Amino acid sequence: MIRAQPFLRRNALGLIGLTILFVAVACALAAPYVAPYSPTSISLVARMKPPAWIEGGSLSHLLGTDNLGRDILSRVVHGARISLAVGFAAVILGALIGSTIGILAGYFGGWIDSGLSFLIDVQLSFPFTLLAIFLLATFGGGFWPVVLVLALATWVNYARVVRGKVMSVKGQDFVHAAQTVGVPTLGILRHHILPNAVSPIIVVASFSMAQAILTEAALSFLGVGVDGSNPSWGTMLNDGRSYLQSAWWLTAMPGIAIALTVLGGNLCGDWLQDRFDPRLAR
Amino acid sequence: MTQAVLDIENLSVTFRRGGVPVRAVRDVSLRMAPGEVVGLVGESGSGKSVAMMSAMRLLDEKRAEIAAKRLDVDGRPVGGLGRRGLEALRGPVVSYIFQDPATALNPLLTVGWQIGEGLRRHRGLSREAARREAVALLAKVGVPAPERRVRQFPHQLSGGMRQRVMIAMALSLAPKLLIADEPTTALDVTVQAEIVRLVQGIQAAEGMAMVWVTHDLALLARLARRIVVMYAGRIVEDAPADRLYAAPAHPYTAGLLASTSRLDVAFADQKPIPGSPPDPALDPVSCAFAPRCFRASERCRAERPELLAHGGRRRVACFHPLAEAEP
Amino acid sequence: MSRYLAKRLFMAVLVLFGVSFATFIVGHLTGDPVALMAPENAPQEAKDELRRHLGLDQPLLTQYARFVGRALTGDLGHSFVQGTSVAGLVAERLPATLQLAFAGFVLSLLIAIPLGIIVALKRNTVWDFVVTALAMVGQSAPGFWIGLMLIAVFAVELRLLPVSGYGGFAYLVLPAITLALQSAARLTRLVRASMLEVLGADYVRTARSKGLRERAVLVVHTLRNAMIPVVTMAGLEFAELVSGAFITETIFAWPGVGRLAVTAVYQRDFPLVQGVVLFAAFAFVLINLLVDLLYVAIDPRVKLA
Amino acid sequence: MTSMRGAWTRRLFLFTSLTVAAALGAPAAGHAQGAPPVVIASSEDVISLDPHLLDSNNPTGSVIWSIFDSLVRRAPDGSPVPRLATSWERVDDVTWRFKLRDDVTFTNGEPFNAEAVKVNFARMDTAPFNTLQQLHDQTGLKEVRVVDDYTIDLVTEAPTVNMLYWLAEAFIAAPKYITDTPPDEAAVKPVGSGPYKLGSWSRGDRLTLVANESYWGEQPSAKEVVFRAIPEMSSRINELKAGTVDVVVGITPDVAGEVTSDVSDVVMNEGLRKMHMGISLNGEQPALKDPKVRQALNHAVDVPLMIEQLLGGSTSQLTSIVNPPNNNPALKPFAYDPEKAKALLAEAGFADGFPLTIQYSTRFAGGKEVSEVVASFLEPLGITSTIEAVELGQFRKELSAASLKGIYFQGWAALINPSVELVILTCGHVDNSSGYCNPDYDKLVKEASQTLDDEKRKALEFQAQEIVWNDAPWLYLWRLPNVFGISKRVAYDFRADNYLEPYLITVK
Repeated sequence: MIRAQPFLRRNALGLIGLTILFVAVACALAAPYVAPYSPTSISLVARMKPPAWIEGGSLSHLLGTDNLGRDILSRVVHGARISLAVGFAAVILGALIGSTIGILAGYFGGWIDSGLSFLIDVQLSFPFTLLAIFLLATFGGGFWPVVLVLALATWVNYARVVRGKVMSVKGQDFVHAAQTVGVPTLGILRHHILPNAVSPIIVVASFSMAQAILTEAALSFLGVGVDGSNPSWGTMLNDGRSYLQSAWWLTAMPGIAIALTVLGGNLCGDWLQDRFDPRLAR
Repeated sequence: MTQAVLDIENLSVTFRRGGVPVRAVRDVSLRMAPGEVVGLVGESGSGKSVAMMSAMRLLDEKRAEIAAKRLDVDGRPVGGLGRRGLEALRGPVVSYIFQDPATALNPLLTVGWQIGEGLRRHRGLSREAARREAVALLAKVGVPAPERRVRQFPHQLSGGMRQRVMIAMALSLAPKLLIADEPTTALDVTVQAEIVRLVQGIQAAEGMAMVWVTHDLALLARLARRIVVMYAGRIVEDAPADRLYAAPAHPYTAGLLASTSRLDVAFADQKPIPGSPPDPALDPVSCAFAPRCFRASERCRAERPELLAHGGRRRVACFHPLAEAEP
Repeated sequence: MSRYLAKRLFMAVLVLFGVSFATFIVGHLTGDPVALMAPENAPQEAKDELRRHLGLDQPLLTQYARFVGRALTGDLGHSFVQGTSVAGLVAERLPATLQLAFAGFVLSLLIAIPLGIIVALKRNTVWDFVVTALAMVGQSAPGFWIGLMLIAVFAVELRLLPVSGYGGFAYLVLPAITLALQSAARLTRLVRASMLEVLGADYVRTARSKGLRERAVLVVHTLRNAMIPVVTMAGLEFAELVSGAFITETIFAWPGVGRLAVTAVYQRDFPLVQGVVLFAAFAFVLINLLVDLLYVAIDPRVKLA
Repeated sequence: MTSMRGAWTRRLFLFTSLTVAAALGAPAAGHAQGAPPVVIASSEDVISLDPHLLDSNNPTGSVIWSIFDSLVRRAPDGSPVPRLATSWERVDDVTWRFKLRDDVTFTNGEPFNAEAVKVNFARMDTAPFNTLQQLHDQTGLKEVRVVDDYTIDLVTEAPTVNMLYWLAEAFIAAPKYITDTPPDEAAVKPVGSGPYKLGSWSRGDRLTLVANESYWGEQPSAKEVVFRAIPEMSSRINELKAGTVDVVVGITPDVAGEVTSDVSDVVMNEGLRKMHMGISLNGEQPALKDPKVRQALNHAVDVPLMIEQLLGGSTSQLTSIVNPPNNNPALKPFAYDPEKAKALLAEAGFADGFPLTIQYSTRFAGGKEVSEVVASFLEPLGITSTIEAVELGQFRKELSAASLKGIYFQGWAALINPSVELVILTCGHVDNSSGYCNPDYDKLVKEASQTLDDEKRKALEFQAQEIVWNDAPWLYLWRLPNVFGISKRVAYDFRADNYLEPYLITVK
């Protein structure tokens, strides 16, 4: 009847979140045009220059330079590519796996449901961080391994939500109707069940996106993150951690980028959750 | 004249949502004598529940703005009551039966506890005494094996059972005014009749005043002596039941009667009112019913009719009433 | 009631089996522990002998069967690297981990529950906005960043607290706060949301309609109901704290199970990794069982489930 | 073990009874009366106190070195110093004779004698100890002969110059105790004859050593020494600055500046590990087979600038693959000369450069930075690099198989022993990860290792050094610098090999 929060403010927060994400994505896509320098161009004689507004800084490096004299602004902008790509790829993969399992479990029920639910239980009982370190330390880090591990960690969230949604939709008349007129199972799944499960998937996805970026940073901290020629924000944070006290900007800049993007994801998640289904469990 | 048990003058309730005010109740005036039974009818969203809840100040006042020239219950100006005053009013003076007993009862507490709570608060009964009283009340509302039931939780009871618990709760302090807010809509048809009979019997026995809020005119036929019809937040007709049924004065009332399932009218003859109620966010200066009214004139679309006496005990807000005023 | 419990227990055991099998397979299909244990220039024969000594030359399933058989008697095998019993190593670290997890958990509840309730009651005020925003930001900031910052401020600049290590109460403060802040951020938001939902519930209005005192409405009719989702989440949080405090333990040189696990993973110390994962899964399952029991205590509807 | 278990169950009980106060009020680590203990912070835990499972110099090695004695001590410059052995001589080409101290007892009262040495050496040659103990493999030791109670002969298969070197890490435990005690228990309750004995050990947190009053040598200045494991480097430095730690091991050179404070100083020394970018001759880039290309790589990188900027000038360039003082002084580092590098590449037929993979592992700090900087130096030559982090286990596997892709960051042989340092680059050697193979070099190295005459051997070694230097199987970088933090209240002369000898620490 009457919403818990004023309409405008709820949307305002969502819009702020969307704006943040939009800016991040734009940075990522336009990185070569936005960044003033190459993110990998090294200048050993220009190391550890502070941001422009600190004494000793200069306008040529707005956010300062890192331990190898690379421009931090350029690295943060390019870092958006890797970090967001990790986030998106993990979300898509996790959503694919999780939704498929959720739909199968929810729609067919019976032993399939029991089996898949058991799988969900096992996965949930696994200490995730340990699993991630374990897998990455054994197989080595890198973009795809990290994405895979993140997807492995998040599919459960999709599976649970989707399974619940499918079970409730399954009982509704239009599904029965479709079944009685002989629509094949795949058709029912695609045209009747899946569309109804989309909104919870999107909500979980925006939270997972935020979580993925944060987890990537944590994995980098433990030395098993994405590590390549181009930096992710997590890698930058990790690289700069020895200089926390002497050159705080090495960690502060990617840290702020992470916090903002995660904030954006969480705000969007909250907002979508409110819009789609206020009771949807996190 | 005896003191009215409920005396409302020019009550308006406005909800604020994201800057757009929504006026759910507009300029409602209603006066009830002790022991009087009033049926309050209207479509959902017509403001009938909101009006009744504001009499008990049960609305969330962070969102609802209540304005009234007079809002008295049993002679007490409700609008000026502090927290203490309100607590003293709710229960012993006026109590409320909510529509859906499935959600209106706390799932984590035994029904005995929930019935006894008011008694302990207002009569200072001990836990044990309150429990005994709860057993008696359950017996009174026709719950079998009340000794066992008091220890049960709401989810262990059927829908009808739960509504009886709600009723027992509302009656526990013998209020002067009982507001029953569609207490049967959430129930099976067969159970509905039982509940109606139960409430009717208790009202007759105890003699308290009662407002029965419903969208079902037919139901009120054997319950209420006086019927008040609301549309788009306003009272459009207020008349003794027999005269209203016999000859509705407001076209909306007529429409309601025509659309009501009555056993004596063939299904084919039941006519729904065309169109739908106006957006409550709008605040027309015209008659709100005009767009759906078959008698609407230019005047109806330009000016709003006031609720005026239409004969002795009748009030109507219409420029073109169907029934002639009676003396 | 007993059937419900029996079913839960059975599931728990099954889950532990699943976890142990998965760990075992993943662990053994990858990498050669001997390559990491032996020094850079150890001779091949010595490496082969070590492999035999550790039983790594046996077929996988044999190794697994032997592992499960021993595990049932509480013997989780021997650490390749440290040469001592895994159960002993885990047990040795357990007090530190529990101490930290428990302190972090209690602190987090002490922050989250009152704050969440107050904010819910004062919703849409400046307080609400500030606290919700802080919780959002707290949830968005990487944990190790918070930890390192706390050290820089309270230990190095102000010298109020020790930088790291394990000892008395003073040593516990910073790591516990680091853990608590993040978990508190999540829980505060949950408590607020849950409170708001319950405050808007019909039965709260019913309680008010009975003329109950506002405090009674809050305590009897709101808090308990609002705590139901919080209990689930808090259980998960606690389990996460017990099994997942790797980063905090690393930063604060806290001799807990988390650090043991990380080291074991890097050293490819299979028996130790297995032991820790099993322990963590066990803790998780146990805490969830406790949460289920707690449910039965606070929610009468659960008994039917 | 049982007593320990009792302790934790009791503590666990405190928790389950939900007494917060009790849980939070766990007792602080106790201090002995008198001077506070000397606290040494390292990144890693002490792994095991079994003297024959020693696998790293610090902290495990430092602790074992303090609790146990070996026959010979290795001085910081690599030369042998008497310890449990008072003197030694070569009886013939394959027999070494040692005279032993007759005044030593182990802390459990067992006497030290020739039999004790025999028992311990025998134990080292069995699994699982023989993967970590290299005495037998490296020296060809085949027989331990007890001559009398305090004289012992060590017989090897072939003449060896390495006996004294490896004896320094062959520690002697109380023979009866080590034989009769299950390995589990021996690993946590060591019984030796060194300057310290174990006080207490809480794994993952701290290990306390207390002075051994019955030690045969001089009593140490630090009566109580605590080894703490603090994995995070910034935490170790912070502890030092806060005055709660006295010695910090494992600081990367680029943050050395942060170590100095009003209570602490930084100490840097050039370590022994020779850091380089190994050049994989059999990897995916065939250009690397050409010595001219490898020389070009060496000319292309400005190593002095890297040392200056990245390492704070804390170390110096490699001048040979053999550590001083045994290096060939005639060899000079490749000069930074991009033009010459280009010319060399053109000569080799790669004027336009080639793609190259640069790999590093987490084994050595700074691998990533070094790889990135090297890549940026190679870029002007048209060499386009892809940088890859390789997981440590995988990295080691590929090192042994000499199957890395292009060039890789690695450090070898933190020791002072030309024979061992040279053998690494012989054909097919397990550590020859670049796959370098030059028969002339192999011949010289082999000849040198069997030459007992010091001067002649030195000449052969110099020749070998020169060959391999110019063949450039490595992109030569620097000797891994060691950076230590030390509090102003203690004094200690740090060793280049990272072993700490707490009994040499002076408390001011």
